[in-house]
Amino acid sequence: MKKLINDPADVVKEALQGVAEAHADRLRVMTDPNVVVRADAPVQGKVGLVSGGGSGHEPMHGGFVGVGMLDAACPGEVFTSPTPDQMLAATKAVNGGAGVLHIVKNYTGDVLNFEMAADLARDEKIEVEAVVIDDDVAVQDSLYTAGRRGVGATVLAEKICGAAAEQRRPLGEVAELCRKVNANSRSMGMALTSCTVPAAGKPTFELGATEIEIGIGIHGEPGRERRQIAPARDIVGMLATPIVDDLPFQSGDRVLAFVNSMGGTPLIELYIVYNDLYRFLADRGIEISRNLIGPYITSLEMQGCSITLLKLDDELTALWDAPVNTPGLRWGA
Amino acid sequence: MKKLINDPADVVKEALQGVAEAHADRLRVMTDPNVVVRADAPVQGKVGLVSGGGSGHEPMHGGFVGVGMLDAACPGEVFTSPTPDQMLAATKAVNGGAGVLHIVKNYTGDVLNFEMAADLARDEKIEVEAVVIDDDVAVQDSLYTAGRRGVGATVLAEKICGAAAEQRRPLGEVAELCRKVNANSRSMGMALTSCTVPAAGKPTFELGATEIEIGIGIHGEPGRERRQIAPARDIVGMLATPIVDDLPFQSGDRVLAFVNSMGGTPLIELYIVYNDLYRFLADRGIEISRNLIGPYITSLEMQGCSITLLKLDDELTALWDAPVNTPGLRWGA
Amino acid sequence: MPVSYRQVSDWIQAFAAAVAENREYLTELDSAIGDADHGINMNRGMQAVLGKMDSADSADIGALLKTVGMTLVSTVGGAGGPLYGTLFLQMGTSAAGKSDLSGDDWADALAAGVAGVQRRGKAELGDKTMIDALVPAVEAVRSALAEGDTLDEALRRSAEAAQGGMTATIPLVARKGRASYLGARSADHQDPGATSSWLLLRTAAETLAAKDS
Amino acid sequence: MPVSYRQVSDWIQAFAAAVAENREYLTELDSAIGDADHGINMNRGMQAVLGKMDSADSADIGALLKTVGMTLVSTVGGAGGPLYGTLFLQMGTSAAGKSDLSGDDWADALAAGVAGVQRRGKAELGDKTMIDALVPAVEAVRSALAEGDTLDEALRRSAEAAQGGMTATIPLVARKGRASYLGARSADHQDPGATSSWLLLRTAAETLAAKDS
Ligand SMILES: Nc1ncnc2c1ncn2[C@@H]1O[C@H](COP(=O)(O)OP(=O)(O)O)[C@@H](O)[C@H]1O
Ligand SMILES: Nc1ncnc2c1ncn2[C@@H]1O[C@H](COP(=O)(O)OP(=O)(O)O)[C@@H](O)[C@H]1O
Ligand SMILES: [Mg+2]
Ligand SMILES: [Mg+2]
Ligand SMILES: [Mg+2]
Ligand SMILES: [Mg+2]
Repeated sequence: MKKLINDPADVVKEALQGVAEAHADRLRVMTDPNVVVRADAPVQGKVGLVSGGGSGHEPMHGGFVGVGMLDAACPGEVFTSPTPDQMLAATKAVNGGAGVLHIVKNYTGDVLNFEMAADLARDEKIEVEAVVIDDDVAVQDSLYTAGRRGVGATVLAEKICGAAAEQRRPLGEVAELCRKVNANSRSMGMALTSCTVPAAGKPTFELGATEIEIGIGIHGEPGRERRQIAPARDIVGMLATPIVDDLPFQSGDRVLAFVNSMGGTPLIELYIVYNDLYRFLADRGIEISRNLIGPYITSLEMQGCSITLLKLDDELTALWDAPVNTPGLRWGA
Repeated sequence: MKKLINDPADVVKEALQGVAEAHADRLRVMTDPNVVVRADAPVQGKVGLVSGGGSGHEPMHGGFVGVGMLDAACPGEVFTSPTPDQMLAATKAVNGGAGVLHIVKNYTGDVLNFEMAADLARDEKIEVEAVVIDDDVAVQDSLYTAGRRGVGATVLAEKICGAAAEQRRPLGEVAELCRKVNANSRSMGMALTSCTVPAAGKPTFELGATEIEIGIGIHGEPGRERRQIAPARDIVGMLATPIVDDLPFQSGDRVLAFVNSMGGTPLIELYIVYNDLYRFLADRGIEISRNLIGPYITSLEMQGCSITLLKLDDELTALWDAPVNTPGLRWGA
Repeated sequence: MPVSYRQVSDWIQAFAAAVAENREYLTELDSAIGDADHGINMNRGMQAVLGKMDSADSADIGALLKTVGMTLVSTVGGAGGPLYGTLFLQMGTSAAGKSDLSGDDWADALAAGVAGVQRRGKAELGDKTMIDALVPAVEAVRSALAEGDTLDEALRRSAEAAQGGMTATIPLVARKGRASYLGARSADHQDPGATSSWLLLRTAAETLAAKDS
Repeated sequence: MPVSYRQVSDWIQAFAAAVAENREYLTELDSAIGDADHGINMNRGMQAVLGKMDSADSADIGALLKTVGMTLVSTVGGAGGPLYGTLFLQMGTSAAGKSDLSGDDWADALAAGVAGVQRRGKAELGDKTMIDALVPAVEAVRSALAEGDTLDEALRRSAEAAQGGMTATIPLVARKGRASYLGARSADHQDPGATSSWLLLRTAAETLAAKDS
């Protein structure tokens, strides 16, 4: 394992120290339990937005804490959901009297820990709502399983709900908006290479020199199927077809197209993917009216990409365009 | 070679199409010759900033075109400097009557092509100044060689000079400022892995499972020495010591610390490197008053990082803080 | 002979040792159908538990088990944290105030813990989770005691049942947890959580058995 | 017998073919001490040149060589582009208006081209660049003609000198170009540009030789 780290056991701790030193102007980093929180939290009268999940997906979630997005993020160990005490501490730290929204990616660990945290917060008379994000079409949904995974839509929901919270919308409305973003988003990812959890020391899975994994999860969970490497335009087809068919996205729809790097894939390849996605959607009469291109929800150094489409209306578009000032996402401020 | 591309020969062309489709609001992409130019160019009365270089370093340079930074960028083939006709077309497109500054990284190819372009532009009565960036301390400087390479300081010079040009400072001043940024910047990089030029199809160099390359160039040029993998804090020492000794940076100095990913190294590792750099500098009484952390000057999918330090004064700090609105770097707008 | 406070604390330490010993193995299993962290997570949690042991009230088995549960909840994370945390918390509630446990006390505590895991995780038998090891373990200890077995015998049968449940997860297609994302591809792999649960019951049989047997 | 327009255009096509054939080899050499693109760049440029050939004025050798130079400048990039571009542009100026070249015309044109490369790149003999192949080639053709050799003979000796200069770059430590960043580590590698320059002179000897010899 070749990584720019010291002791594998200290990866999260030292990365958080780096975040604290780099962004003291905007963020505060609390330790045991670990929480990244807005420097000016709690903002009185504003709904507090809390998310969290395993580390290794940077900039998500800690890099999305700031004005116009999250109030706090709970970083777990690498690929391991954080614990209820972190979520409780975060919830208390951002509660400005208007209640707190938990944005939870649909993984058993995240859901169970956030449930425990919400119970504890309610015991302390803090109003908490939780919305579970489950946009990954790679996983067949079913009542009898853990259901779909939460992936790219999480970033979009955090940005859009953050803007709504800045407008002082009430908790119920912000939660409803979060469900709306989730309901109108679909994602799918793929991997060219595996990734190595520092504490594990070896790749989570093995891919042959010409193999790719379609439908990969953001924790290196194997995906739908293993295939041979193909041209970018074919891979875009493999990802975008199930996405478009699932919602479905239809001719005349305006969408936000989010082309995400899994961490190890450089921008030049993402723009090629974006170009192929642009044509794929144009052929179907779907117009990209907003886009996000880069490494925003990653899996350590994994090479690959994911595509997320969000069906936009005027409300979502305006909230997306609203100012945001975080280390990971910034405009208008 | 596993990459998200179509025909290797079309990598630059298709990536530029993606850029054009994604950023039509801010950029215009001209073809044969390829130039990425500000949508509102030429800006009358403003010095035009033109840079360029081989592709494969994204977001540099095309991603830095926009208000507050570059007016145009000339993307060459992957790792190959662009050609004089591109630079001439860019120079004409951004000439708002106040002259044009060429920001050139010190590579023989870049220097020779920009020289030819400047000659051609002057033939057309356009006032052109060129500043060559050479901040890489990995290469021993000497009058008898091609000298030091231009690396991370290029990004800082483009941002700072872009801000000065927006203030309508004259060409001579902006060029002088560019030399000042270069004179006060030092950089060094390292690689954990090689990278593969699409047209070549195989890694530019080979690194063993436990080897790293110290002093790597951004085109995969071998560096100072090959070493065994070491903890991040030791690697920071290997990069930061020659940087600090060279200028030298001294106790009491305020610096901008730029921790850059070579493309394949994820953010979580960069923050660990930043944390170690922060301590390294604190031990020497050097204060980081600004920072930039992320993949800004990359080498395709290469894993590794580079460190750039720029000694700041109030003028440079104010220009760094000034609004910038490009796909790759954005704040205050 | 009843189970003493000392034996329960020996059990926790033996479980911690077994998890440490099988850290790579559990992570290995999790990398096949999960995200390669179960051994790492459980080990981090049980090491933290060892640090808390002495600080726990030195007579109340319930208090001890609750400390274990709270510590796991706040240090393990993932699915394993709340689930194992709930298991110990519920066992602690069942054993609250007791300084030793009869066979039935043990069976009641284990049953309460497993019921808690099912409430929290909503997994059924056959979903390819730790439940597949835990539920048979509860049934085995109960029927053994009902059939008049000694506690030692009952603990042995309980551990065997857990092991059987663990191996039975191999052919199963997961319906809960991360493995469920794989659908049919989750078959032919042993569930990591069921494996750590077997370690839990195996160490119980090793440590809770009457010292004089 | 003088060199005809037709032969010069045969030479350009033969050079393009040799570059295409050695594309991987030149890139290989460049990956050892450069950035693995010399073969790719030169081939892209020479393929573009082939596309422009017919469009060139069909009698003026100078015009033909200038077209080649302009095309290389605008399609090759890197160091190779301006350097080979300058070489052909200066040769074109020297041969301007000529529809055939005597031995001395050829020597003058080549000398002018190489002088242009030196002005542009500031490399000296021994810096481990294409200059190490080109300068000996100029000297060889001049002295051969001075010694009364036929043009065919002079071209052969010129190509041999280029080859000697090329192999002589192997032990050298680079002082110019990307390879100079390596310092001592640039030794024991043959310079890619000197290698492409040898191809240039070798194909000249093959194509410019009198047809009836
Ligand atoms: N809903 C559930 N009910 C019971 N056990 C579960 C459930 N979901 C997952 N598990 C257990 O958790 C184990 C995985 O634990 P761990 O790897 O620590 O968590 P994560 O999957 O979050 O990484 C699985 O092997 C399974 O036995
Ligand atoms: N200053 C110079 N003068 C003459 N030739 C040079 C000079 N610098 C580099 N070269 C030649 O250029 C060759 C490299 O060309 P190429 O790989 O196409 O350009 P780049 O180095 O920009 O990738 C070197 O092998 C060397 O022969
Ligand atoms: Mg996990
Ligand atoms: Mg090059
Ligand atoms: Mg796991
Ligand atoms: Mg080269």
